[in-house]
Amino acid sequence: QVTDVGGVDDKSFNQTAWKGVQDAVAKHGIDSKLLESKSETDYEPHLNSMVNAGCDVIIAVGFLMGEATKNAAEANKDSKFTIIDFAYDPTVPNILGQVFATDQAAFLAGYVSAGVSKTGIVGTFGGINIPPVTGFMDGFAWGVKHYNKVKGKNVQVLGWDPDAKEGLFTNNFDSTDDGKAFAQNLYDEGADIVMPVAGPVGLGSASLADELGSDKLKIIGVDGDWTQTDPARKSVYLTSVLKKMDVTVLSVIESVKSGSYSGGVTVGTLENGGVGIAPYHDLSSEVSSELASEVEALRKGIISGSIVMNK
Amino acid sequence: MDNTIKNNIEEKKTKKSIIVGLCLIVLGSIIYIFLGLNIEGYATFRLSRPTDPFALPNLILPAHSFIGISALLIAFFGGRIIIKAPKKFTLFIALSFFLAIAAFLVWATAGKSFSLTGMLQATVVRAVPIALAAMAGILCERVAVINIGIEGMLLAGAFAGALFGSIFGNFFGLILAVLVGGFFGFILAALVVTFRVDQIIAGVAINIFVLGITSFLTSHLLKSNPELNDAPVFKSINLPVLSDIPVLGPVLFKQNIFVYFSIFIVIISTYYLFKTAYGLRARAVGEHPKAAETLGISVLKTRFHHVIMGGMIAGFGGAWFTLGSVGRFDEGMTGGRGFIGLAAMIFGRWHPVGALFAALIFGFADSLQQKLAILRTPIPSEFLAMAPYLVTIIVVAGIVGNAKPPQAIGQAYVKEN
Amino acid sequence: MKIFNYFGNYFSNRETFQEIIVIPVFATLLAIFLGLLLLIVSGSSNEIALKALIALFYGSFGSISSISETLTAATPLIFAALGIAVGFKAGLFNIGAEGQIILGGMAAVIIGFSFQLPFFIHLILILLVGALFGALYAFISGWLKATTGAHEVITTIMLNLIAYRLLDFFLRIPSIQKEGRNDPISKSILDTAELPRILYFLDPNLRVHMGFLIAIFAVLIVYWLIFYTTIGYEFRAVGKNLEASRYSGISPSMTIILAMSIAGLLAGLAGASQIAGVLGRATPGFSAGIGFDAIAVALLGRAHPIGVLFAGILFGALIAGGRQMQVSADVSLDLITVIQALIIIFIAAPVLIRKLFPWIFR
Amino acid sequence: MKLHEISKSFGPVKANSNINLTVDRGEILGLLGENGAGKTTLMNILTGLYKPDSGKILIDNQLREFHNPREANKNGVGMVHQHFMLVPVFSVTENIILGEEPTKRFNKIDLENAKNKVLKISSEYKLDVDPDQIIEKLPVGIQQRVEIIKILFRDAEILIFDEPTAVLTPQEVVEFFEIIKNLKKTGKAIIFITHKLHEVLEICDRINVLRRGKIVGEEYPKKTDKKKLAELMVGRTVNLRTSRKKMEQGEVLLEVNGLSILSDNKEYVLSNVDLKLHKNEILGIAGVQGNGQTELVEALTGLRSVSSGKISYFGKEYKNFSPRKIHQLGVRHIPEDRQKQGLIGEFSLTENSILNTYYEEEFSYNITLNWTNAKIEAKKIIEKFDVRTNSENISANKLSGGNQQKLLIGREMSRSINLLIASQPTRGVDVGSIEYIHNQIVFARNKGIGVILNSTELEEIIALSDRIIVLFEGKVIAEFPSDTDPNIIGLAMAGEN
Ligand SMILES: Nc1ncnc2c1ncn2[C@@H]1O[C@H](COP(=O)(O)OP(=O)(O)OP(=O)(O)O)[C@@H](O)[C@H]1O
Ligand SMILES: Nc1ncnc2c1ncn2[C@@H]1O[C@H](COP(=O)(O)OP(=O)(O)OP(=O)(O)O)[C@@H](O)[C@H]1O
Ligand SMILES: [Mg+2]
Ligand SMILES: [Mg+2]
Repeated sequence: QVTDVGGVDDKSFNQTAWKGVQDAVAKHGIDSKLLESKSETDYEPHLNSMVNAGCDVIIAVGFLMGEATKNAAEANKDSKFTIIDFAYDPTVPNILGQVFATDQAAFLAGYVSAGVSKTGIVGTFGGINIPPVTGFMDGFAWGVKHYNKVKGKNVQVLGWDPDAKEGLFTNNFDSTDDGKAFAQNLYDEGADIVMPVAGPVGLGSASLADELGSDKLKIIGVDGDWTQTDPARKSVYLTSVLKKMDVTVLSVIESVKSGSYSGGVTVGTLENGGVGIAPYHDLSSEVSSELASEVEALRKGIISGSIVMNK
Repeated sequence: MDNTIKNNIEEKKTKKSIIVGLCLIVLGSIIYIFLGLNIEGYATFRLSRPTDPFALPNLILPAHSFIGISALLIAFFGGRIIIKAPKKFTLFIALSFFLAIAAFLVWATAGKSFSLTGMLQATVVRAVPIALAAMAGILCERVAVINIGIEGMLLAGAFAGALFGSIFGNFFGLILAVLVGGFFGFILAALVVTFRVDQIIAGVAINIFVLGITSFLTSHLLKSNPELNDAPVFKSINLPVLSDIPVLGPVLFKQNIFVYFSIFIVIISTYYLFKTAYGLRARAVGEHPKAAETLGISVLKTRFHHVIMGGMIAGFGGAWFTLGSVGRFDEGMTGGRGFIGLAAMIFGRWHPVGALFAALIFGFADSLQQKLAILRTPIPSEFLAMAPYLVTIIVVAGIVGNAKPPQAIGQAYVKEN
Repeated sequence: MKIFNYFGNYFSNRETFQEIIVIPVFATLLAIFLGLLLLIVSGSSNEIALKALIALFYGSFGSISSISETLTAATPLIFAALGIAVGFKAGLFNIGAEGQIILGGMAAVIIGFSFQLPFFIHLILILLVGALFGALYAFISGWLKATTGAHEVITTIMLNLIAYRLLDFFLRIPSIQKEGRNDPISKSILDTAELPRILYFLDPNLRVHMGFLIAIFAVLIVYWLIFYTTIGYEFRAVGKNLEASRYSGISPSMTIILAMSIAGLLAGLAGASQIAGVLGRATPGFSAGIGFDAIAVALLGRAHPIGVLFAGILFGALIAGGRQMQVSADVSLDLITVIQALIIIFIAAPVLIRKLFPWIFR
Repeated sequence: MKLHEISKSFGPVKANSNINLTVDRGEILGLLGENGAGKTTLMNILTGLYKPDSGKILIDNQLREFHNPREANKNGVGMVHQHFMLVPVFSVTENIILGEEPTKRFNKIDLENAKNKVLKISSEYKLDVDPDQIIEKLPVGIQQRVEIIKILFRDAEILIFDEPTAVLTPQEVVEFFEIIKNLKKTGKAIIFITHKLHEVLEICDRINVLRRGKIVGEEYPKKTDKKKLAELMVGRTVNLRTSRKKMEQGEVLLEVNGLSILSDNKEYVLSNVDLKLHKNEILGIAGVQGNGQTELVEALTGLRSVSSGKISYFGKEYKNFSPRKIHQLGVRHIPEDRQKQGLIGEFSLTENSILNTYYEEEFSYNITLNWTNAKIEAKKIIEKFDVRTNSENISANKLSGGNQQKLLIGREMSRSINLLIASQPTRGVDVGSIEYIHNQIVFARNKGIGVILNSTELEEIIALSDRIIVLFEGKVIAEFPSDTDPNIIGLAMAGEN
C-alpha cells in the first residue's frame, strides 16, 4: 500500500484502507509493505519501488495518485494495482478503481443533523476541492435541503454550496490546527454541528467540540466510525459517514489471492454496504426515534431509487 | 545661515507630508470607487451569541453610506496633512488604515452577517504564538544575537508539548516543552556565542534539524503508538464576571492560560529590560559589548542566558500549537509563525509592548482571512491566505529602514586575553 | 556574513584542502552515523539500522537505476544550490529558492502545454522562461533589500509562503487546470518540451535526464562568473566589505539586486528542469522542499560551484537512498532531513569537527 | 602601586616584555611610546582586561591578581580607554552606574539615588554633566568627563588615561589638565598615556618611555626635552620635519563653492564650504575629529551626496557624481580607515590591488578578469612601496597595520594620478613608515599633483602643508600659510578667532 500525504494514523482515510490490509494479513497471513508519501513527487518512485519489491497487488490510496498509478500500471503491465477514489475511463486492465457513493451516506447524515441542530445552522468544510471530498459535502447539503423540504424548516448549511461547487477548504489534509480554527469559525457563525471532510484535520474540530461540550458543538466523522478510531472524544460524534475502504480493500486482496482479480471499477453504495452511516452511540439520546426511523426510510428510498437526492 | 538650514529642513518635511497626504486621498478615492459604488444592503456584525448573559444587539451598518463616509474621512485626513503639514502624522495614517480595513469588512459583509466578537477572539488567539515568538526574538536580539531559529524552537516546543503532554498530562507537558525550547536556545547559544558560527546559518540549521527530528519521531514514535500524540489541552478559563462583559469578555477573559501568560510575559519582560539592573546590563551587551566587558559584565554569559531564556519562551509559544489548541502534533505545524514573530519584533521596534501590538495586527490579518473565507468574497481564498505574509513583508520593508536594532547585532564577541 | 571567513581563498594551501574536502567528508560521515544512532535510540533494532545503512548506499549507488535516481534527484538541487551559493558570495542568504522554484515551475508548465513548437525550440523556451520567472521573483527580495534594507531572510521566507498560495490558486484556473478535473492539477506539458532522458537507450525507465548535463554546464558557468569576471568580483567585494566596495565605485544596491536575481534565475531553472524532466505537470507541492535542501547543499559545498556539484550529488544520493531505506527498512524519509541538518551544523561550526577528530588535522 | 616584570605577547608580537613600573599617590606618571609600543596592552593588563603571560601586580605592596575588570575596579584601578567605552543610546547616569547599579526591590534600578551619587561626584571634582542627557548627543569633551565620573563612581584610587587628549580641542585639553590636577590633589595616582611630548612635559611628575614592548627610559620633566624623549621613543634620531622646498602653486585643480551637507539626522555637518586646490600644492585640513572633515572628503570623492553647492574638478563641474567617475578623473583617495574602506580583509593582496581599477581594460576584457595583469600590478606595488609580505596571494588582514597602509597608498599612487585626497595617511603606523609615506606625498606634490591632506595630527599638517584651512563645526573658519605658529592654529581648531 502506498498512502497519500496525511499518513496512516490519520484516523480516517489512509487508516481505514490500511485496516483492510491488516485484516487481510490477519486472515490470510500474507505480508504487507507500507510507503507513506510525503509529497506528490513521492508517488511515482514509491509505486515503482513497490513494483520492484514484487508485490502481488499494490494499493494506491487516494484520488491524487490517479496519474502516477496509471503511469506505473502502464509501465508494468503484469503487476496488479488497485486505487481508491479513482475510476479510469476507459478502464485500465491492471487497475481496479474503487469509488464510493459517499453522497448517499452523507445525505442521511445531513438529514440527521438538520433534525438534531438547535441553532438551525450546520456546517461543513473540506480538505481540497476534489470529488471524493465534495461528494460528502454534496450529500450533506442535499440531505439538509431534503429535511427542509419535508419539514418546511429552514436549516442553513455553512461551508458548502452544492450548486456553485464552492465552499470552505483547508487546502491541506494534515493541519489539525486548521481543523480547530475552521470549526471555531463555523461555530461563531452559529453552527452547532460540523462535518469536517479532510481526514485528520477533523480531529482538530473534534477537540474543539470536546472543549466546548457536545451540547454546543457536535461533529460528524467521515470515512471510518470515529467513535472507534478516536474513542477519547467519542462523546462529540453524532455519527460518521462510513466509506468502508477496509471492506473493499480486503475483498480486492482476496480476489487477487483467489485469482478472480480483474481491472475495472467497483462502486461502494448504500446498497452493497460500501458506504453507510455509523450508529449514533453516545448521542443517540439527541436523535429522536422518529428521526431515526425517517433516516432508515430514506436509506431504503435511496437504494430503491424512489428518492432522488439533489432535488 | 541657520535660517537657510531651517528652511531647508522645513522644505523636506512639507514635501514628505504632501506625498503622504496625496497617498491618503488616493486611498480614499480607491476605497470609494472599488468598494463604495454599486453596493447596497446592510452589513450585520454579531457582537454576542444568543446564549450570552447580557446579549448585545447586532451592529448593523448601511454598507454604502458607511464606506462612503470612511472614504471621505480618509481623504479629509490626507488633505489636512497636506495643508497643516504637522510634525507627526503617524496617528492620522493609523486612523486611515483602520477606516480602510473597516470599510473593507463592511464591503465584504454587505447583505450578510458574521460574528465580530468571534473574529476578535480569534485575533487574540492567533496573535499568541506570534507575540511569544517576538518576545523570544527580543530577548535574543537585545543581547545582539539574531535568532532565526525561533521557528524551529516553536516546533520543538509543540512536539514536546504533545508528546510529554500525552504521557505526563498537560501541565508537565508544558514545563517540558519550555525546557526543550530552552535546550535549543542553549544549542544556538553554544553555536553562535562559543563557536562563533554565523548566527543566521546556525538558526537555519536549527530550523531544519528540528523539522527533521520532529517529523522523524512523529513517523517512528507517534504513528505506531497514537496514544503518545493525544495530549489533554488547556481549556479556556473564564474569569468570573470579567468574561461576561460583552465583546471584551470573550475576547480577553475567555481564553486559555497561553493568552494570559503571554500578556504576563510582555509585562514582565518590559519591566525586566527597562527597569532592572540586569536588563540594563543586557542592553549594554547588545549595544556595546566591549564597554560592558570593561565594567566586568560577562558578555558571553549574558548572551548565553538570554538566548536560553528566549528559547524557553519560544518553547512555551510552541506548546500553544498543541497543548493550547488540539493536543496533537502535525509535522511542520508552526507554518512560519516564528518568522512572522521576528517581523512583529521589528515592527514593535524591539520593545515587548510594541511587538505585542504588532502580533495582534498579524493575528487580525490571520483571523480576518478565515472569516472572509466563510463570507465568500469575490477575492480568491488563496489571496486572503497570503494576507499575513504580505503584511509581514510590507512591515519589514516599511519599518526596517527607520527602526534601529541593537548596535552589535549579529556580531560574535571575541574575548581577548 | 562571517561565513565567508570559512569560504576564504580556496587556492592551494593545506588549510583550504581541509576546509573544502576533509571537513565536509567527516561532517557527512558523522551526520550519517548520528542519524543511525537516532534510529537505534528511537527503538529500532541494530539489524534495522544496518539494513537502513545498506539500503542507503544500495539505493543511491548500488545499481544503474539507483545511480540514475541519485542524479535525477541531484539535478534540481544543484541548480538551486548554485543560486544560493551566488547569493552567499554577495553576502545574501537566499532562503527563497523554494518559492523561486515554484514560480519557475509554474511558468514552465504554462509554456509547456500552451505552445506548439518544434522540439528543441520548445525545450529552450521552457527553460528560459522558467529561469526568468525565478529571477523576477527573487528580484523582489533583492530590490526590497537594496531600497529599504528589509532583510532578505524574512522577505524570501514570506515569498515562499506566498508562492505556495499562488500555486494553489494557479492550479484552479480553468485554462491551466487539467480538463475534466476539479482538483489542483495542471495540464501536462507537450512531449516537445520534455527534457530527454539521457540513459533512454539502456532502459526507458531510467529517469535521469538532460537537465543533469545542463546543471554541470551551469556549475562551470557560475564558477567562471564568480572567480573570473568583474561581476563575480563585485559580488564578492560587496559580500565581504560593503564600505570598501562603495569606495571602489561598485554600486552595492545594483550588485545585491543582480546577485539575488541570478540566484532566482538558477532556482527557476531548477523548477523548470523538474517540470520538463521529471514531473511533466504541476501539482501542489511539486517543489517538494528542494529549495530548502538546496540551502544545505550550498553550505556543504562551501558556496563553491564545484563543491556544490558534489554536495548536490551527495544529497541526491541521500534522497534516493532514503527512499530505498523506506522500502526495505521501513525507515521514514525524515531521517534524511535530520542527517542534512546535522551536516549543516558541522559544516557551519568546523570547530566541532576539529575538536572531535583532532588527529585528521595534523 | 607597582608592576613587576610584566610580559604579554600576541602570537608573533611581543606587546610587553618584562615591564617594571610604579606610581605613587598624588603623582602623575606619563607613559610615552609610538603606535604599537605596547602602552594600551600594558594598561589592559593592569585593568584585568588581559591576563599577563608573566609578572606581578602589587598595590600597597600586596600581590593582586585581576581576572576581570570588575576585580580591578574593586582594587581601585580605573581606566579611561583610548576609545571611549560608553553606550551611545544610554543616558549619562545609566552609563556611569552600569554594572554597579544601586537597586531597590526586585532588582529595580534606583535612579534617584544613582543621579544623586553622580551629581555629588561631579560637584566634588568639578566635572559638571547633566545626568539625564543621552551620550550620543554629547560632545567628546563631556563624554570624557562621563568616563572619568564612571571610574570615580567605582571609587578608583589609580586612574589611567589612554591618550585622553587625542580627541580634545586645545581648550578642552586645558580644562582636562585642571581636572587631573584636582584628582592629583585628592591623592589619587594617575597614569597618563600620550604621544604628545609637550603635554607630558607640562603636567607629569615623572615620565616612562616604552618602545617595542620594553621600558627604555625614565625621565623627569625638569631634566629633559622633546628631542630626547622623541629619540627614546623611536630608538634613533628622527627628523620630525619632512624636508619640503617651497613651490609656485600651479593652476586650479579643484574648486568647491558653498558646499553644504545635511547629515542623516537632518543637521548640517558641512555648511557653505569654499576651497581651492592648485597644482603643486598640499592643502592641509586641520580640525578636531568630527568637525566635518570626513564628510568633506566623502563629498569630494563621491561617497556622500551634497545638499547644495558645487564641486568642480579641473574646471569642470559635477553634481553628485559616482566615486568611479571621480576615480576615472585621476583623483585618488586614501580613506581614513584602511580596514573598513581601503582594503577588503579576506581578499588577497592581488585582489586588493585592483580594487578600484578591476574594470579597466588592463584588468578585464568585457567582463572577464585578467588575473595575470592583476598579479603583475600587485607585485609592482609590493616591490615599489616595500610592503613586507612573502606572497601576493595571502589575504590582506594578515598584514600588519603599517604594511596594509603601504599597500593601500601604493595602489592609489602607482597609477596615473592628478590629485590625491589623503585622510589620516599615517594613522596607526610606526615612525619609520610615517617618514616614508610623508616623503611619498611630498614627492607627488613636487611632480605637479595637488594634494588634500586631512589629518587630526596637527604636527603632520604643519609638517607637510603649503596651505592650511581649519574646519570647525562644518565651517571653514580660518586659513593659514604653512609657517604659522601651531598654537594659533590650535585656537582656530577650538573655534576661537
Ligand atoms: N588583541 C590583540 N591581538 C594581537 N595583537 C595585538 C592585540 N592588541 C594589541 N596587539 C599588538 O600588540 C602591540 C602593542 O599594542 P598596543 O595597543 O599596546 O600599542 P599602543 O602602544 O597602545 O599603540 P597606540 O599608541 O597606537 O595605542 C601592537 O603590535 C599590536 O598590534
Ligand atoms: N588583532 C590582531 N589579531 C591578530 N594578529 C594581530 C592583531 N593585531 C596585530 N596582529 C599581528 O601582530 C603583528 C604586529 O601588528 P601591528 O599592526 O601592531 O604591527 P605594528 O607593530 O603596528 O607595526 P606596523 O607599524 O606595521 O603597524 C602583525 O603581524 C599582525 O598580523
Ligand atoms: Mg593604545
Ligand atoms: Mg600598528
